[in-house]
Amino acid sequence: MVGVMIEYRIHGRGGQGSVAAAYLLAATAFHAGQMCQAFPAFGAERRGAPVTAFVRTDEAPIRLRAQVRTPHFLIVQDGTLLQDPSIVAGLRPGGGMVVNTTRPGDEVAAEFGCRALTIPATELAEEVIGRPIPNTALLAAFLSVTGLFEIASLSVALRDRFSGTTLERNLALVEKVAATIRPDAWKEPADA
Amino acid sequence: MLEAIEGSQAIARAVAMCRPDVVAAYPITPQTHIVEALSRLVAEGEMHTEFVSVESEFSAASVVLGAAATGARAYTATASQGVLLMAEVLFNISGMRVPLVMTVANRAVSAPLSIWNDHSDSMAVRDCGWIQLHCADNQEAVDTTIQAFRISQETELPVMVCMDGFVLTHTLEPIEMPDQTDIDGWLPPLEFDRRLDPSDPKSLGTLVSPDFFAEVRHSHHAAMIRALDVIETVDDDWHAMTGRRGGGLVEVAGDPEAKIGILAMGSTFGTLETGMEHAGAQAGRARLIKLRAFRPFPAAALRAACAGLEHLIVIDRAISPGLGGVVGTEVAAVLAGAPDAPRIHNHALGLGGRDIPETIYADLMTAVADPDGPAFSVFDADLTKLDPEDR
Amino acid sequence: MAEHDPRGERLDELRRKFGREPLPPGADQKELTPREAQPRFRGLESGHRACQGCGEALAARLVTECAGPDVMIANATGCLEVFTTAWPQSSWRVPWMHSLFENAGAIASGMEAAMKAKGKNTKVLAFGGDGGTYDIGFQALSGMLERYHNVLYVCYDNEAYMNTGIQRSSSTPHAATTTTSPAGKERMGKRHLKKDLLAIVAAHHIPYAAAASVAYPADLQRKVRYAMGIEGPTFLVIHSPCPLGWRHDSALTIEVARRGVECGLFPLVEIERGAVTNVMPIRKVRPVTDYLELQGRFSHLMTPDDARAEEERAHLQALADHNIQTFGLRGDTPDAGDTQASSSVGRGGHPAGRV
Amino acid sequence: MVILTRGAYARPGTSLDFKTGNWRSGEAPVHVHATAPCAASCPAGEDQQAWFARLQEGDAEGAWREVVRANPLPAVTGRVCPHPCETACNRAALDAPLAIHNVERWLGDEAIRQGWTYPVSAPAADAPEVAIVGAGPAGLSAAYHCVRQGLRAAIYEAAPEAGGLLRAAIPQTRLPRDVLDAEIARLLDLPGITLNLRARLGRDVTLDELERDHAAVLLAPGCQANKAWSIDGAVPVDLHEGLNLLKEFVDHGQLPEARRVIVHGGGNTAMDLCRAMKRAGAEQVTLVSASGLPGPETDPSDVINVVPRELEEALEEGIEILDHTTINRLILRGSRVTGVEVMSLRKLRGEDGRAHRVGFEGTERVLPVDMVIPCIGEEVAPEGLGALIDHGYLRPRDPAGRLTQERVFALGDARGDHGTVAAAIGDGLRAVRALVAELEGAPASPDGDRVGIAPDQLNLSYYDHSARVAAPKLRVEARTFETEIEGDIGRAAAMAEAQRCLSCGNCLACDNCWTFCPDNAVIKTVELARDGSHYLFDLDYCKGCGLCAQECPTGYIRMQS
Repeated sequence: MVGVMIEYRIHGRGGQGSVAAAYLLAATAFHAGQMCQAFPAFGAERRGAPVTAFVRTDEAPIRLRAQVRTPHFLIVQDGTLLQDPSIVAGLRPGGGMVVNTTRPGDEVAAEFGCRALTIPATELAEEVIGRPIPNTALLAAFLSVTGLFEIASLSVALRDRFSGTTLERNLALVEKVAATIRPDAWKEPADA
Repeated sequence: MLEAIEGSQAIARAVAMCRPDVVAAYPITPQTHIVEALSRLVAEGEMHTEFVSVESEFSAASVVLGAAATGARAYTATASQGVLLMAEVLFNISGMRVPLVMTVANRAVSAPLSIWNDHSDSMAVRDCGWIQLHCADNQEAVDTTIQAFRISQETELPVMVCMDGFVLTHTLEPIEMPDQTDIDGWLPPLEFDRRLDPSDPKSLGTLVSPDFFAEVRHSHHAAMIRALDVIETVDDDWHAMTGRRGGGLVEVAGDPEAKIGILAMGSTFGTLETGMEHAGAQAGRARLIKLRAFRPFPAAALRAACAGLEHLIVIDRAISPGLGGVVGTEVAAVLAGAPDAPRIHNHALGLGGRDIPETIYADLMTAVADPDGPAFSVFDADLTKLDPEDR
Repeated sequence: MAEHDPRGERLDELRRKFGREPLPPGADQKELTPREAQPRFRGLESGHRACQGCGEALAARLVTECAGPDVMIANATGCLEVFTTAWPQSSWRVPWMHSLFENAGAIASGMEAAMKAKGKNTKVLAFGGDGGTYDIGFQALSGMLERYHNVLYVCYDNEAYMNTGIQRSSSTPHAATTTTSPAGKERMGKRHLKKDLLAIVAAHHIPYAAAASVAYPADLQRKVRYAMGIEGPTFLVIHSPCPLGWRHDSALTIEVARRGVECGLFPLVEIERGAVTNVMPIRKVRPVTDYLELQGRFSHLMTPDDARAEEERAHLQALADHNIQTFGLRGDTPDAGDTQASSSVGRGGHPAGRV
Repeated sequence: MVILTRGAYARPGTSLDFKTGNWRSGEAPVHVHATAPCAASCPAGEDQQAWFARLQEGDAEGAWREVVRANPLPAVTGRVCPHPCETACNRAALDAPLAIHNVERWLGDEAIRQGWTYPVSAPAADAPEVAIVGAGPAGLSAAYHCVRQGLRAAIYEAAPEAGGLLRAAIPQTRLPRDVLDAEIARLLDLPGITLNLRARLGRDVTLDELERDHAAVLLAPGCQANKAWSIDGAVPVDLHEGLNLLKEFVDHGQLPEARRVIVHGGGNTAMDLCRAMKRAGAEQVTLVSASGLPGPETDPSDVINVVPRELEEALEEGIEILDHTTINRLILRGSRVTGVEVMSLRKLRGEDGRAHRVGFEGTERVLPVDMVIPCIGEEVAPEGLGALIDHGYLRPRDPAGRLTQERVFALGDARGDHGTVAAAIGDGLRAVRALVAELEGAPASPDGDRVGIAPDQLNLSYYDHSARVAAPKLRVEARTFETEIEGDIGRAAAMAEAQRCLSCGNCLACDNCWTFCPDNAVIKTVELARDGSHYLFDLDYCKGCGLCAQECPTGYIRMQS
């Protein structure tokens, strides 16, 4: 996919760090030598409301400012959002979603007709970081499964953002999640 | 150094590099991240400034005016309602010819309430006598912010740096952040002769009789016209140091030979560029004109940029109800009378945060071909959403 | 041989600071005019366009002459601004700026922040009338106080919007007539009470808030000097009669102001950190009618055999009595700080002023 | 051509270009140097306000020099003057008049203690010499003022000592001899004064000789002859004339014995005599006076002519006073008086518009007495004056004292128009001033061109209440023939009392005008301006509001067209 602009859409609820996830993903791409762009779908909603954030990565500078309508990938920070079938609106054929849920990935993939990877990110975050913030675990899983950027770039991005114990625990979480995912599983085109 | 950084953070860092003596600001979406970032820089000791956390935008503008009048370098930022609350002070600042810099994170104006981006706020104060520069991306916003301090000092006019709220302020993207030592060398200390000073106690803000008021306004206008040169010179100087341009007065991209031009201010420009690249041959290539200096209005530069065009689409991100688009009207005015003046197609779009998709380019190019197309429209309005009586 | 002369150095420093350069050797010493040779700082110069007997002009002169010259002033829109600075002339001899009606507190905040940023200790003053202070500029004032700017805010209280031609403000006393609170068949002047701004200001828990009157210049200047010495927000409201708006003879400005204090309607109190720390006791309390009778704005209250007038007079008397009781203003035993001692003069000036 | 400044800033103090003086529609402030009521009422011609001003500045010697511009004998007048200045004092409208006499007395005594000398230089040896008849207060004052004016003076005094009535008829209890001696000695020591004692006019020297040998003659012989007294022709055989009795008492300390005494009259002589008789042992001493005691009942022009404190002391000592009363009839047993019939009377305005005393029938009553002492006044002794005497006195034709003859003046009690020491001293001043003008051929210097000033022209708001000083006084039981009854108030009290002076009509240098001018149009100067103040009105800027005049405590500023 190198040389092509890749678009991502992140779904979550207010307070779950969805915008941070978008910024982290963009920063990861940046540290991997890509150009990037991340921004939230700005709303006046408060904590708990569904929120969306967008990311673009590309070899070339990104001039486009429109919201992401046809993402290559979705990152879903809250499994309950799957109740809304329009969550996959615009998802490109062959695209995939990484979802924070305890449901099996196959089941989700079947329901939405796309590749899907599920991990219990909240539980993992609670276990390793001590707080129910699923974004780091999801990003680690996403990077592992897509192989888009080195996991190490995520670590750099995390280092820019956090320090001390928080950083250490996030890095540990990344390691732990990455170890459970079959790397580069989505590198080859999906059967569709 | 190139950094992946959110627009607001980058602006705060750029402001800090200019070492303002006094910063006063009041939070308002979507400018809040800038105030917060500045507060954090001050709290962390990374920025040595008197940060005055005021009780309103009105006071924010007043505080920076008071500070700047003493010869201090001063900065503020706001958006939307904040701009309007400041309006009275804005006229006052420029009328006294006091140099200072303000960021406007452009946002629509209530009612109805909209927290999203358009240019209604800065358009509402277009006649307040400030220099008004519009930025297309965060790099330009950073570069323009720093340039603004120098332009302001050299012209003794206040400068408003406009950047699209959310679309730029909340977007993380790679930005080349200047080096502090470079800025220290590039931006001279503020020398303001008319400053309030006990050793030469002048009175500022006097009452001027009809015998002299016209001259006051003329000189203000003349200073704005002279500022056109300053804006370009400063940008050249910036380019000499950084290798980047902040956008001069007007920038042209796309096909220089094209007969159709599209003119836009702010972040819409990038979407148009991308839209053109992706649209393919059918839509055709246009000349894309980016208007950076809205005040002073660069009439000559615009005429040069538009030379040879048969059609010019002017995009407005605000509306003057009962007239149409302000930018469109003004562009038409400066091009009027030229024998080969292009036909102006004025469209307002992206009002109140309406997303501007990249397909807008093709849609505009299609519309321009319609000989019966309206001189002005709210281009992306879906009239079916309206009661027929209200269409 | 040049000896070390600390005083000379200090003089040189002051000259540099205030712009009077020492003359080069051999140059003719300029003969000072009597005006230039006056033994006081002239912050507000002659030639301003205030009305005859203007209490506000007097108050501003008194304030600046003991506050200056190392100050700068933020002046709200109002008479004081208009009559002092008709371009190209200015009556000020201190750095001064007028911005708007409602932002003197904020402009002063900015000046002070700039002084702080530049490490200068020039004191910032803010001047406003009651319109610019009690009403439209109230928010900016409150913000300035809350943020603890080192500013002395002086409100020249002439109890109405005089600049626009005498309209009521929230400082206009109850029952006074203005062009927007006229007396008529249905009305006896202003229906509402004078806002207790001093209490509101004091509630910001600032170091010093005080009331002064032009009738007691020594007391007024003592308060200015005290406030000038405080690092932090301070507030002074000065009762400044307006002969035009209050409709009294221009020669009676001081007499009216004096009676205003002596009847208890304008108590001269000092409040530090929210607590009343000093009041000017009234040696001999006068009835409010002594105050009202001099002023046309209260003439409708002086109609004989008018029950409504009688009631309003009684009301004003009750308000004065309330002040007297609240602040303990009755000073039956002579006191060095009471209304009489504060205004007494002797050969060579005011005894208090000579101390 | 005015060039616009960027942003329309203005330069400091440039409003001086805008002359607001043309806003004045009518009146402008002027300094009006009025005469304070104390000075206006002083028979000696002192300007009390002026010397109080020096005291307020802490300059006692300067104050004394100010006093002796008019009055060379302040230690005397501070004791014996009925002080009309205090009666006139505007401070009465505020609390109580100043104790001017106490301060004057302290100043006079202080001058004696400190040995202060008159600010006078010796007249030229060939300066004109003026003959002065009488070395009483009028004559002494005249001699003093001659020297001040550069003339020489030759005094002719019949008595063996100078002092006149001061020495002959004022008891020690009011005027100690050492004080009198000291002031007279200081005066007579002045160069240019010669004193000829035991030189009686008409016996040792004649008026013609004096006129011939001198530039002028000033007649101050006093009143040495008692007025004839009888009640309907009845005169008791043992009649004692009041003044003679008093002189004898002052001279020898002797008084006739009597149990019940009536003194008839209403002046200080009568009062001194009453008190002396009482102190000498009389059980009951009654003053019968046609005039009234001060009070609302009495017209101010008809008040008993006595120093108020003397009256007060007399009442303390048990003197009975029957005012508005006259003696109708003497009840004689043989030629000795055993009682008097008295009757109430009043001074009333008659149909002719003049005041007459009218007795009221039915108010007659009889008082038993042992002795009646008439004290109804004295006349000029005619010896040597002959035709100059007109109905008992040397009645002058102008205030300076000129008589019909060229360069002959009448001074003091002999004029018959007033009867106080202070007036006598003032006569000396006025006569010499007029004489000098005449000798120099200049018009008489205008006296009294200064306007007066009433309390309502002052602004009393600016004066704090302060109590009048109370002089120490001997208790009644402790009063003797020798010791002075009223004591010294001392320096501190004198200085404090001086601070009470309102400075009526004169600049107090209080800065009020300078402080209150909203237009900065009052300029304070270091040098004293010609008009006696430190302030100038800058009429280029004065808008004529009148605040300065209104707030001037002393009424020194007035608004005039």
